[in-house]
Amino acid sequence: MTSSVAPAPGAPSEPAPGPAARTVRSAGGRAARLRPGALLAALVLAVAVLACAWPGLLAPADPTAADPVAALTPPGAEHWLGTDQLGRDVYARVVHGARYSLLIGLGATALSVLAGLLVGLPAALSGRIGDQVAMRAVDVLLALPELLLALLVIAVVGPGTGNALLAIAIAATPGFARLVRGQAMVVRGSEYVRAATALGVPRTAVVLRHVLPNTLGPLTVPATLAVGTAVVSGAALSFLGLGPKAPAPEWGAMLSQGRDFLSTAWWIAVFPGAAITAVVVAITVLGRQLHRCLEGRTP
Amino acid sequence: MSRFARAALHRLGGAVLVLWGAATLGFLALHLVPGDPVSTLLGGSVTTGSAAVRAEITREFGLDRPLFEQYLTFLGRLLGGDLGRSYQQQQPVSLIIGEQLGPTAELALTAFGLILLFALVSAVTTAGRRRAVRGAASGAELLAISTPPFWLGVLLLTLFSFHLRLFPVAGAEGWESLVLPAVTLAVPFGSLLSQVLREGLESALHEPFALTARSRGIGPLALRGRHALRHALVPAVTLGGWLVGGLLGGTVLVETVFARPGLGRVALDAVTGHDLPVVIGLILLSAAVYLVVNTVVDGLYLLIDPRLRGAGPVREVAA
Amino acid sequence: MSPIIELEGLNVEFGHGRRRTTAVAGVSLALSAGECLALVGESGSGKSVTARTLVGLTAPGAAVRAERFLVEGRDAAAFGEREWRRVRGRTVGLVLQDALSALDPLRRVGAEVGEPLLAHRVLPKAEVPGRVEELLRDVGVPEPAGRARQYPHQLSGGLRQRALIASALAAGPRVLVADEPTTALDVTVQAQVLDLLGELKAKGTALLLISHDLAVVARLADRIAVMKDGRIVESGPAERVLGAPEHPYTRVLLAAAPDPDRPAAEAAPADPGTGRLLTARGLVKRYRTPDGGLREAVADVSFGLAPGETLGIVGESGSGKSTTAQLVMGMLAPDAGEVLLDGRPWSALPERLRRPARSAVQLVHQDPLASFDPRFTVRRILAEALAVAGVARGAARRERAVELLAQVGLGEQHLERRPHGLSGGQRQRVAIARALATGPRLLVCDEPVSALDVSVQAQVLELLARLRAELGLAMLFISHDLAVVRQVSDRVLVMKDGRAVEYGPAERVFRAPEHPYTRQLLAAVPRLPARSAA
Amino acid sequence: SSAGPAAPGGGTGGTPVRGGTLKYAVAVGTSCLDPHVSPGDVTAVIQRNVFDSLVYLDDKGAFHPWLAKSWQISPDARTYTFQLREGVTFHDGTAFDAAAVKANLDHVKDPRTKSLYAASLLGPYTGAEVVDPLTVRVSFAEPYVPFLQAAATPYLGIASPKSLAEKADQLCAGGANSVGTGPFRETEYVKNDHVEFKRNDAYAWAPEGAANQGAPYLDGLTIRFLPEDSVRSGALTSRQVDAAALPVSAVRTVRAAGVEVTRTQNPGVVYSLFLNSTRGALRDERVRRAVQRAVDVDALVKSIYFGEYERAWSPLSPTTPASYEAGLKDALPHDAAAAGRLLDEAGWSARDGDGYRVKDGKRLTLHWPYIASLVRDQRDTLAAGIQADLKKAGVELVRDSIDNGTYFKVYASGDYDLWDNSWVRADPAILAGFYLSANTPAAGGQNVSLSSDPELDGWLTAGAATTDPAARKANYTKAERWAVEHGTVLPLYVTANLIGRSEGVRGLVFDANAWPQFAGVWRTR
Ligand SMILES: Nc1ncnc2c1ncn2[C@@H]1O[C@H](COP(=O)(O)OP(=O)(O)OP(=O)(O)O)[C@@H](O)[C@H]1O
Ligand SMILES: Nc1ncnc2c1ncn2[C@@H]1O[C@H](COP(=O)(O)OP(=O)(O)OP(=O)(O)O)[C@@H](O)[C@H]1O
Ligand SMILES: [Mg+2]
Ligand SMILES: [Mg+2]
Repeated sequence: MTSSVAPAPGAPSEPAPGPAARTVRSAGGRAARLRPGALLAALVLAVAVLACAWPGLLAPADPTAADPVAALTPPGAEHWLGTDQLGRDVYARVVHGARYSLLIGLGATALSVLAGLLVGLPAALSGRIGDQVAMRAVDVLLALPELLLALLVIAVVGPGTGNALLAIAIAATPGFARLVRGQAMVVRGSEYVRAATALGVPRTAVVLRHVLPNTLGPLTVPATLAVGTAVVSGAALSFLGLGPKAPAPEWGAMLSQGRDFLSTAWWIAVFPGAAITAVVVAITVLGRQLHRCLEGRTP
Repeated sequence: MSRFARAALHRLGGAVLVLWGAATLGFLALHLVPGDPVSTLLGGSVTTGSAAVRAEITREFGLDRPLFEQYLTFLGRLLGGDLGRSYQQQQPVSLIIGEQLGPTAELALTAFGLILLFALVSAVTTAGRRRAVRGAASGAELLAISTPPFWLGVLLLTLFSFHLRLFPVAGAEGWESLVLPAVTLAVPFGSLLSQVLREGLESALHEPFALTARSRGIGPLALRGRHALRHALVPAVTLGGWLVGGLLGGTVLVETVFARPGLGRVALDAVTGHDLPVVIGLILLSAAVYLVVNTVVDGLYLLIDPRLRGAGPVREVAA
Repeated sequence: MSPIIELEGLNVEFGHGRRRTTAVAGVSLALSAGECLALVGESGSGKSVTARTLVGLTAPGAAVRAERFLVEGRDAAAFGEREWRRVRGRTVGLVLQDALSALDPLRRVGAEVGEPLLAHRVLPKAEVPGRVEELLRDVGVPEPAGRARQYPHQLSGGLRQRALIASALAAGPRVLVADEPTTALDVTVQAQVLDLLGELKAKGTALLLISHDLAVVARLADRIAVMKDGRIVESGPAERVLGAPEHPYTRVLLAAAPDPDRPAAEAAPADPGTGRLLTARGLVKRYRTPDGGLREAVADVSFGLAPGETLGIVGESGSGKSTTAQLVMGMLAPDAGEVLLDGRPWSALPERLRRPARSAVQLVHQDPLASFDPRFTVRRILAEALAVAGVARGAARRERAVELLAQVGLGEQHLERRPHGLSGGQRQRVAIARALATGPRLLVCDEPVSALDVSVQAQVLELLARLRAELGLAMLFISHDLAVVRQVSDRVLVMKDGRAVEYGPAERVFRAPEHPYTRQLLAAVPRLPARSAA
Repeated sequence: SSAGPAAPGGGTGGTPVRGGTLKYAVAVGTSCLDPHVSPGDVTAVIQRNVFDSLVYLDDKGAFHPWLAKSWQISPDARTYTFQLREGVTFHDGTAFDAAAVKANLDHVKDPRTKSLYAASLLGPYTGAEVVDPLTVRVSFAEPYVPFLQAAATPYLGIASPKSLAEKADQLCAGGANSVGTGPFRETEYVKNDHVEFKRNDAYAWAPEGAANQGAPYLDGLTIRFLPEDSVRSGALTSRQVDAAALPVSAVRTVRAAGVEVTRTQNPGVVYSLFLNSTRGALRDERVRRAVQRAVDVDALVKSIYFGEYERAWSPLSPTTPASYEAGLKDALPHDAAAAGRLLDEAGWSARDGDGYRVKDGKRLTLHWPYIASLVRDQRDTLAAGIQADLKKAGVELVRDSIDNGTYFKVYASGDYDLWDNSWVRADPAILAGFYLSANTPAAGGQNVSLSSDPELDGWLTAGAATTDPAARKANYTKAERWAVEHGTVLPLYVTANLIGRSEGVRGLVFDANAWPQFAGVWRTR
């Protein structure tokens, strides 16, 4: 049987017939153009990254310097975002806090993707037995809610920045392992891999040249989105007092300290909260933009 | 039929494996914990108990015996359906979980209901509409997804409970005390689900069969209701399955913020206090839930998509 | 009597700014009861867009303009969504391209067919099922009651296409627009569907038949309009357009269309059929069906190939052609029988031992795009193959790559392009170049031209023939299209349900088919009147 | 009779009305509700409603008869004889008698009870003897003056022997398992949520001098666990509970909302930072004293606790009976310069890149471990403040979060520089727990500064051996001075119970531990 005569016209963005000209992904499916939202997101992230790399640049004040006299001063000229109950500058703390959140977000995701590859790829490529074993193991981890799993890891390795990162990474790994395996299976069965085999390309070369990269490709979007999730999880852990050590200005920790002052000194908790949301939104938006672009590239 | 039986058996076997794995994982995890089990047992209380007390504990929980032996006895008791006694609370784990299950189930189920409601309404009404509408909806959802649930909870609490006094601050009596926690849980997950649903709906609306359907002269609602929705449900169900786990995890935070009793709090206490028996009990519970949910999800797939029902081969009828 | 649909100067454009593309330019057509207008043209010429425009479903973001657009005398240009809804299915029925995806896979066939009845409240709900049965019976679906309760995926392509037509007819439209109604079907089924459309026309339905294949429309069309790049380059009575084409493009199309009755002008090799190069003995491949039973995709197939010889394998969908190809390629292990290469074991070897010899046997896919790593440029695609062939990195490899491209009629400028940036024909050429890279003696071509427009198809066949002559390649040529097979093959193997029903020299098989199934196939092949006359 | 428990605070005006219930919110929950086992204050506060004690210690430090009509202490303070009140019955109907007392004390001492605190309250307990049904004699291996105070605490509250025997393994579960003679019957305990009490109508044996000698005025009492500070205060201001133990952070807002807040300082050891005098840089007394001076405790306590908590000068709280050394006030004011000088003298004069002091290549770093899950009362903030102050002085303070598992190892092995603690007890004897050389953490004691000084030991043992308040005070004040002047402790603030109660809650009084007593509470209609 022959397949349809031409590639079907690219998916339009909306079914209703409208004479009003609207952006439609052209049949070829070129990359969707950058939305203003994405630009804004990029800006937010740029600032966040700057805050990680050179916090001093944005906030010269020492985020841990206590000044009891100036405690709980509301936002103003001197302390842009006010001070906390120790008189520490909230702005400085928010800026310096970016480091922890992003470190956890990126680090944990990178780690979990790597681990996911190490588990998922062999599973997909090995025989039925190996696959079964690996996937059962993954099932066991998947059976636990991510937070519970993370808590469990913390219980073993103890709190702290690195450990929180590790915990979140481990908690996110099974998901990626599944993803990798699934994708790898698709790629393995794809025509181009069969074609390479038919050419007589050695198996390892096929895996390295075709399977691995084409498995990684589709991971980029979930991975980006996972960074956002990891940031939130990191905040959650330190909210529960299991994150970076005091007096580290981690956003989640600031939240959990500031929440007792919401009615007296709202700024202590509100700004770190806003920071988390902003960063996660930014990451997510970029992730989706990336999705659109990739989807645009491969028809 | 025999095929069904085989499938069921296979599933059961898998389930047992997972449960066993989960239990072992928990056991190992908390035996890898650095430090001396007795003092974890004493719950890190300011006192450390006299030597006599420590000795007594060691003896009672058989902590002096080799790890492997402890593991075997542990497994043996599990098989006997005995989850053991909590280190910290000195009570049967089954009892603790039993009495705390109620509030959590209540919370999770209510949240789940809200999630479905919210997602369906928001997705169906906005899918494939004008960009402005869709943009507004998905923008709000994005915000909701990106806000840490505990933070959302604190805000809701301050606003609706402390200031407006519409809802009780804490506790688990009556539906009023359920509203804020449930909403807190539901908002982020609901938004996520609604985004998935909307995407599903829209991709379904681009399928050729949607075009065919419209070429028959049906209206937009019929198109969504009769055609697109079922297609959108497939990814939604997948997410839904994952979501249950997410909800359980979420209860840990929400119950803490809203000072509600429930398994979330128990879990937090148990894990931070290294209360091994309780932790394992919870692990087994959530594993069981996960397995049930997965079974249900797979069932739903079959219900939604006839192509997945292995009902006979593709009929190659010579037309 | 006045036409039901009158369309003049239709223009459809997509996108805006630099991306603005004109899909349809100044198309005019009219449809009256009981007549069949055929819209013929190659891929992308604007047929489907035109068709969809007739029911006000051009596409989102499409800028539609028409000097005159009347449906039943009313000005359709002014229609709003409501009016259009009344037209769709009631006045104009649309049968979409690709029946396989045009039915909602999650709904029962009956529900799909009955939908227009409900949408237009033609009947009270209770009577719908009955009517649906009638409709299915009318379009020739056996045991309609049972079928109505099944899901699309449980129906064969032909049945699906009929169900689709039934649903388009349900609300009794005066016009039926059929967009490539038979493209996805086997010849025999295609013939039946065309007959069905013929009956409808006879019953007085106005028919707009869209196809890329002149031969297909020849049977039904009263008038033919030939489209190219969104314009109608020639239109007129069928006999005239087919018999005495005026526009050069029409001539190209006619010339390109392979003719099942034209003997191949090939000099057959010395010792056809003897398995000097490749021997397949009693090949069997079984697959498990979803319900656990076994299904013989290939059942006891044997054949031989001499160097330089071309064996054509024809058969309808699911007859086991591709599976056979896979077996020959050593991509699948036969459940019984074996394949010998140069008289030595081939299918029996473990992959490790087979790999070194693989360069001798190469595959050309039906869907070249799928056979390329989406991330690869043409250069890397060829490089990979050349590496296998042992060509050293760097300049040497590049030279060879350019040579190969030249061989298949492509140039150096294509080296850095990505496959999905190439046209269908070019992709197939790249695929062939890759196959040639390892210096094979046998090319296995699985439906190498099925995805291509006739004109391109002709070029590719041309290319294959040339390579064969130049390089003395042997070919295993798989196709469902008898005309094509006849054009290239020395010997032919006809497959049905995994069995080889007939096997012999191409000329003999086509001139004097022995097996009834072969005869049936040959009879079903659509032919251009002009030639059959000749 | 003396003023008795009708102590100030709690608005005692007006004539009591019967009926109504009270919702009281506390911060921390407890893993075990058996006061014989659990060391938690909250356990004591909760179970005080169920379990009466032999004697009552009021907030002036005076003892009053309760379940014991009278008592005699042998001159050598080794035997205590109690004449018990007749007609007292447990909630399960069984009668209270000498046997019951013996049963309880033995239960506490029994290792299988796994008592974490009560047992230590019994000190050198050797046994109790039933002289006659209503007379019991308790004996100790050596003089043990603090026993009377110990006997007054809920930790040695008297439970029904029947329940001790039959429900041995459920006592932690509280609820109906807690059977005492107290003014309230415990009907329900939902972990992490609440404990439910109903009035014990039979109650007629309140402590002598208590405002309410009969059954409680309240029909019922609910104690709710609301760990979130904001939630707890929010619950109070939004009238969802009638009274609550408040976080300092909330006091201001709560007052603004028209809630009355009473503050009562706890007796015992104030919240202090102990300096391990046996390890690293802190072996040098100068360094310890430098730490004492470097931290601006005044400013920190003021800003973090809004003046609700009093800055402490001595390891003992001013409200600890017969002991407080008022002379220590302003003994060691904040003085960065002095601190610097001391450190220079001690040889920590050089500074490294980060501005920390170094001596032969080693940075002056102090480790202060903590268990995250036990942090409360803004103490982490306070620590951060101390950290900041020390940094100014060039001392690096590292807070290592440890978990329950490693806790004991670190604690017992003295593998820390600083350790914080506070201990509510209405008897200076508590100081022995913190400074007697024998009471090292390894031995289950609280001598975290690992001080060992014969003279000090002498004062502490003497203090426990004499019944004469003046003599006791003399001994303990010496100990306090020694502790401060040798830089073994940095007293931070005097812990206090901040209890907010909405309008209409009356008769709330506090015992010697500053813990609320609900038997006399009543509500205005
Ligand atoms: N929704 C759309 N958006 C943008 N371009 C479109 C859209 N639909 C069709 N086109 C373009 O319009 C042109 C005509 O498309 P159309 O589908 O009518 O071709 P066709 O003649 O039907 O081809 P085929 O025989 O392959 O179906 C093509 O170039 C196609 O890319
Ligand atoms: N991997 C597989 N698993 C199960 N059944 C298969 C598989 N591959 C092919 N089949 C079945 O084997 C039969 C022959 O398939 P094959 O692809 O060889 O037919 P074909 O002649 O190539 O058809 P087409 O012309 O559509 O390509 C079909 O009925 C198909 O359903
Ligand atoms: Mg088309
Ligand atoms: Mg095929």
